[in-house]
Amino acid sequence: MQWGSLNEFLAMGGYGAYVWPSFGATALCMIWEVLLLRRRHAAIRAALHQSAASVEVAS
Amino acid sequence: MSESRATWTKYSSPQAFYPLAGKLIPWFAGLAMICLAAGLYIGFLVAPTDFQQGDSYRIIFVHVPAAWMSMFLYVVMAGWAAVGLGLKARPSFMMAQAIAPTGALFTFLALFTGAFWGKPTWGAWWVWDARLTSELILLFQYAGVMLLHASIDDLRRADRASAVLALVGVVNVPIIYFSVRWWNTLHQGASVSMTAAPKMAATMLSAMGIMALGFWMYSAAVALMRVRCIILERERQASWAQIERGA
Amino acid sequence: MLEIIDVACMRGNRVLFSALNLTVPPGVLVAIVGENGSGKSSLLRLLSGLLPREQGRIRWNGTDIDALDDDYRRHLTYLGHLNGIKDDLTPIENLQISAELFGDDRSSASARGALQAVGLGRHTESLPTRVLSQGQKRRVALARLWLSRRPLWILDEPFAALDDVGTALLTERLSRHLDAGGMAVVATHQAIGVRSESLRSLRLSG
Amino acid sequence: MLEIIDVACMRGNRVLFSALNLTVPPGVLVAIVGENGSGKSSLLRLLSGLLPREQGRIRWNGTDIDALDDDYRRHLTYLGHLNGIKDDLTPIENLQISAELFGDDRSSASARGALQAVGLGRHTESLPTRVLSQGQKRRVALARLWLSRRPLWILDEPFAALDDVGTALLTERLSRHLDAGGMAVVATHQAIGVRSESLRSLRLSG
Amino acid sequence: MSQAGLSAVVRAIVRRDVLLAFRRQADVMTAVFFFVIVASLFPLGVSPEPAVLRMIAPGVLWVAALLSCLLSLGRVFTADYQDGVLEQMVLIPHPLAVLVSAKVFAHWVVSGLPIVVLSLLLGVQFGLEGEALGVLALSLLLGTPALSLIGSIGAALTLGVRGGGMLVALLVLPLFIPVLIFGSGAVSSTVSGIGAEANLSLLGAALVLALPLAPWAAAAAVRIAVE
Amino acid sequence: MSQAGLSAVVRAIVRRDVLLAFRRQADVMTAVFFFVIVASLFPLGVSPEPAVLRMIAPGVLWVAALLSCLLSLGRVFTADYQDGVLEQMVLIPHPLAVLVSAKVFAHWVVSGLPIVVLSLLLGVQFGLEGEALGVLALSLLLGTPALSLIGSIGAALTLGVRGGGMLVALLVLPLFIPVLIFGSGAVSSTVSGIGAEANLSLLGAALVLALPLAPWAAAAAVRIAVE
Ligand code: HEM
Ligand SMILES: Nc1ncnc2c1ncn2[C@@H]1O[C@H](COP(=O)(O)OP(=O)(O)OP(=O)(O)O)[C@@H](O)[C@H]1O
Ligand SMILES: Nc1ncnc2c1ncn2[C@@H]1O[C@H](COP(=O)(O)OP(=O)(O)OP(=O)(O)O)[C@@H](O)[C@H]1O
Ligand SMILES: [Mg+2]
Ligand SMILES: [Mg+2]
Repeated sequence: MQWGSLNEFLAMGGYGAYVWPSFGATALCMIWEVLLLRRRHAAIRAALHQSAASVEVAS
Repeated sequence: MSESRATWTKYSSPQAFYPLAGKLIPWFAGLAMICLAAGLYIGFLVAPTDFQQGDSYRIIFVHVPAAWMSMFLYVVMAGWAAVGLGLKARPSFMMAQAIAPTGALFTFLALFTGAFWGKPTWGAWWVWDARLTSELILLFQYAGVMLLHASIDDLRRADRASAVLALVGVVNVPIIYFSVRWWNTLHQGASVSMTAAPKMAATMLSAMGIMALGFWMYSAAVALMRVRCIILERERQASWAQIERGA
Repeated sequence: MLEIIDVACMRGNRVLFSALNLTVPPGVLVAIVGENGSGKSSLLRLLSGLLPREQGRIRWNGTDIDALDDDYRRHLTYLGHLNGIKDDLTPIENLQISAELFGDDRSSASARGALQAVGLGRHTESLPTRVLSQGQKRRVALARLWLSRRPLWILDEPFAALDDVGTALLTERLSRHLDAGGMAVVATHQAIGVRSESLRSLRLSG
Repeated sequence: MLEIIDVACMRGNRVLFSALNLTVPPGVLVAIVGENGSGKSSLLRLLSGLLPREQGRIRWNGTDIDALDDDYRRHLTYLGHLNGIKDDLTPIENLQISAELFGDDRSSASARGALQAVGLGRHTESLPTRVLSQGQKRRVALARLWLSRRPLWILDEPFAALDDVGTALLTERLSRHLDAGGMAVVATHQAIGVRSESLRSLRLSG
Repeated sequence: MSQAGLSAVVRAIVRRDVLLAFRRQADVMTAVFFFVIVASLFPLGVSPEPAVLRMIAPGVLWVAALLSCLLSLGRVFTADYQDGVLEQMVLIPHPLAVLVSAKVFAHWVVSGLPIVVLSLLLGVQFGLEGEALGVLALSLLLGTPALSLIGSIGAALTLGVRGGGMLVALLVLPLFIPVLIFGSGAVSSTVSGIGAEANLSLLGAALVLALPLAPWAAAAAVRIAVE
Repeated sequence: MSQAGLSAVVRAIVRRDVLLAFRRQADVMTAVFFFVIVASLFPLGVSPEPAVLRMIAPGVLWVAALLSCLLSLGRVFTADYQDGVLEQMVLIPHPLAVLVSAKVFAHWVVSGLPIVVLSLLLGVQFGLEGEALGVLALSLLLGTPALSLIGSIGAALTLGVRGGGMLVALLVLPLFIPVLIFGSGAVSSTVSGIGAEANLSLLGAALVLALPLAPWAAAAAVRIAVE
């Protein structure tokens, strides 16, 4: 383990301003994509529910 | 022969593909999380500081896997497109459509992390180097495929048109790469060259490999999630999709 | 002979028609009628091979049209909603070039003859088609039929924009085509005045 | 009241008609008939002020339409060969926006009502107009008439591409318009089924 | 008879055109991508060296913006002309020049504004920094509306004159040249430390001049086109 | 049934398209004028200094040629698509790829060839001389047909698509880039005395590759468009 303290870890040898945005952007994008997809899936399912319900009412 | 044909048609119909994809997703997602956790652990806590670049080199652990995925996913997308055109199989087109956004995302990430690496190492956010330029063009190609698909109302037409484009583009990717590289070396000396990156220690390499594997699993999981959405959206009125509403 | 077997057509999640069966023997004109949006144009595009079909078979003289490909197209004259003529060319140029492309009689005399037959006088002959009226443009497109020797005609609302004279001329041409053993599939909203023995009608119910 | 006095129309060196006189009193529909190319469309464009006129006068309630300018246009609904709708918008959006532009009733309820009146069902309402059939597109354009309160309608072949149901619907709307004291000038190739007292006809002889 | 106020009509036109643009989202993206791609062609065609790029950057970015504006504008009237919406617009009982301005404004919002924003990013890729970057964006903010306005004349003229269309549009390009010179001049004078005020105020003047005149000319051209 | 030989049909298509181009003469002029104007914008936007101009000349002239080709190409299929001529072409009983090639060839004759000729003039204006000028024209002679071929794919893919015009640019420009690099590379390496053979032969290879593949892809796209 090469990091003396959390601060040292966050500083990344003076390159923190470059390293963390890179990892942060990557993490954000990936999480965002997953969340978006789950929302999309849920929305379609809800829509299917509704249309199914209306079909049942109609018939 | 007839046997294998039967299985093929079984999985080439959306209603068979949908639950299959659903079963696969947790596996890929779990593997992705394990790999990413391990990769980050090795990358940040085990791998030593580079004596030339200092700790900025750690960007490599996202940059390179993202760059690899960006190119790999394009090829996979084009492959599905080819299968779709050849066999007229709808799920293949859906897979191609599902992969494109993830590919574009990784392309963007490669560019972004590359820029954040370039600033400390080269002193510039951007240079018109062969790799960078071809990566930028790859982003345009992804955008083209996605925008073309989005611009056509008729799904069947949209599928086939963007499949043709993806195929033409896959021919172009290596051509671009070599042409830009060649152009670059003609004009200027090797003032910037990524091959001059330091020889990497085994730990660095393994961290990078594990991260890449994690990205790979992530892409598979996300593509399958997206393809499930696409299937449901498209087959909205099909009776099996109605049944699926409870699942 | 054109056979349509169990054909279905789906556009944008909606089934326009399905299990459609139809046979067009020589000498017969099938009028496709139906409400707006019932799928007449789509059916004609299926028949001409422009719209790929997902279900059912279409056979020309016993062979599937997908297998025949160019050999099927060689027997076909299709005229859609769009006139398929170039606005910047004169009627006669338009006609001659399309004759050349489809391998019909391309002499300028017969092109001129066809234009006259369709009721376009000398003074329109040398104008760019762009300045012609709606109905005159349609006539230029229809003039192709006077040159065509092909057995199967697929026409989408050919009478639209035509006046009474134009309608009569076209009806007469259709009759001659049928008499010569030709076949025709015509989408239309109005009655077609050919001999009733050679007229059949298919209603799409949308 | 629309008065057309001694109007002539020349297109490309050819006089289409001259010394044309016509009066359209309230409650009257004038059907403009004539062969293809006789100048029907040109006359309508003259009347609507789209085509500048070189000779003669056109008066609206006694004043020259050139002098009235916007005040004339405020009384006018013109529908040409072209539908004047945006392919990328849905029928309902198209209708609402054009109502807004022309100061007609723009509530979404009345737009929906107009579409229903013109026979476009719910399932077409939310599709882009681009995918509709020829006749359905025409109906979207015609739906404007169900919102229009303007007294003068100028319609160029409104029945083209319509099926029988559509024709009946439009005829009924025209009759109501005339009954309410409206005027209409309609170029057409087919008979218009409004009450014969309110129907006049003008033949352009080409 | 019923009548809509002028402002309601203007709002409706702007709303429709923006709605249309968002309906075909791809369209908005495309104008922007076009700008980016054309700008990226130059490093590829000319030279990737940072010094050279910094020197040609103002000119290249301005030319790319100009072309992108020209091309996207060409479509605005054409589509309306072909589907008959334009002739309906002429019949709206309000001054046509105002209606044309509304269309041009909508066009600028959809395809000019994104370019202004994006120029900041591309400026960085070409090695511009600090003040020069700001002046680039500011010059485009003043310049692109002027381009849209002037371009609308050409776009309208191309409708009417059959065949000869494009030729007339080419007559409009010379009118773009002052805007281009002031715009890229502003940026390059900042780069070389002279200060951009003179060029920027000329650019502003061009915009103020175009604002009333261009819609008037474009409206006349539209009237000819629909006859 | 009666049938026309393939060569007669190809000739007829080429003849019609060239005839059409001459019918609207302005159209031919446009591609050419556009080339000239874009090329002339740069001295205005960038810098009028001869040394700078000579350096950027290969890139600028090639980019101008590329854009000009792109723009004129976008129109080729569109007109045919809208007036129904394209669906008739699909029904011609001959291989569609060959018919598409005929159209592309006609397009090149009308708008590529004039650019090749004109580049000699513009090259002189940018201070190119002797061999460089010859290489410029030669590179365009090899490159513009390749551009037309590749561009036809994009043009066909965007038929009937919302907001087609600019989308073409997005789809096609990435595919144009190798041609641009080899083309401008040939000229600039001549200017700097390295010799252009390598670049020229790559350009030739690109043309040879595009010749069979592009019409095939474009034909597939046309079929999709008319369905
Ligand atoms: C915006 C900027 C950048 C972009 C778009 C970019 C793009 C790429 C791409 C596409 C690859 C994969 C290439 C391959 O596997 O053959 C890659 C790999 C790599 N990049 Fe970058 N890069 C950027 C900046 C940087 C910088 C600044 C550095 C370090 C100084 C760097 C170092 C590397 C290394 C070491 C690899 C792995 C090399 C290999 O596997 O052969 N990159 N980059
Ligand atoms: N991409 C699509 N998405 C949804 N619906 C579509 C699509 N393409 C076509 N349609 C629908 O399919 C039908 C096509 O009708 P078609 O043009 O074949 O009708 P038609 O019988 O020729 O009508 P008309 O008499 O009006 O010409 C229309 O109802 C249209 O709304
Ligand atoms: N620029 C022009 N040059 C020459 N002739 C022209 C020009 N513009 C129009 N015409 C002629 O004027 C007539 C215009 O007809 P118009 O469109 O008014 O006819 P119409 O009665 O509406 O016919 P249709 O029933 O076919 O719609 C046509 O004969 C056309 O050839
Ligand atoms: Mg139809
Ligand atoms: Mg008419």
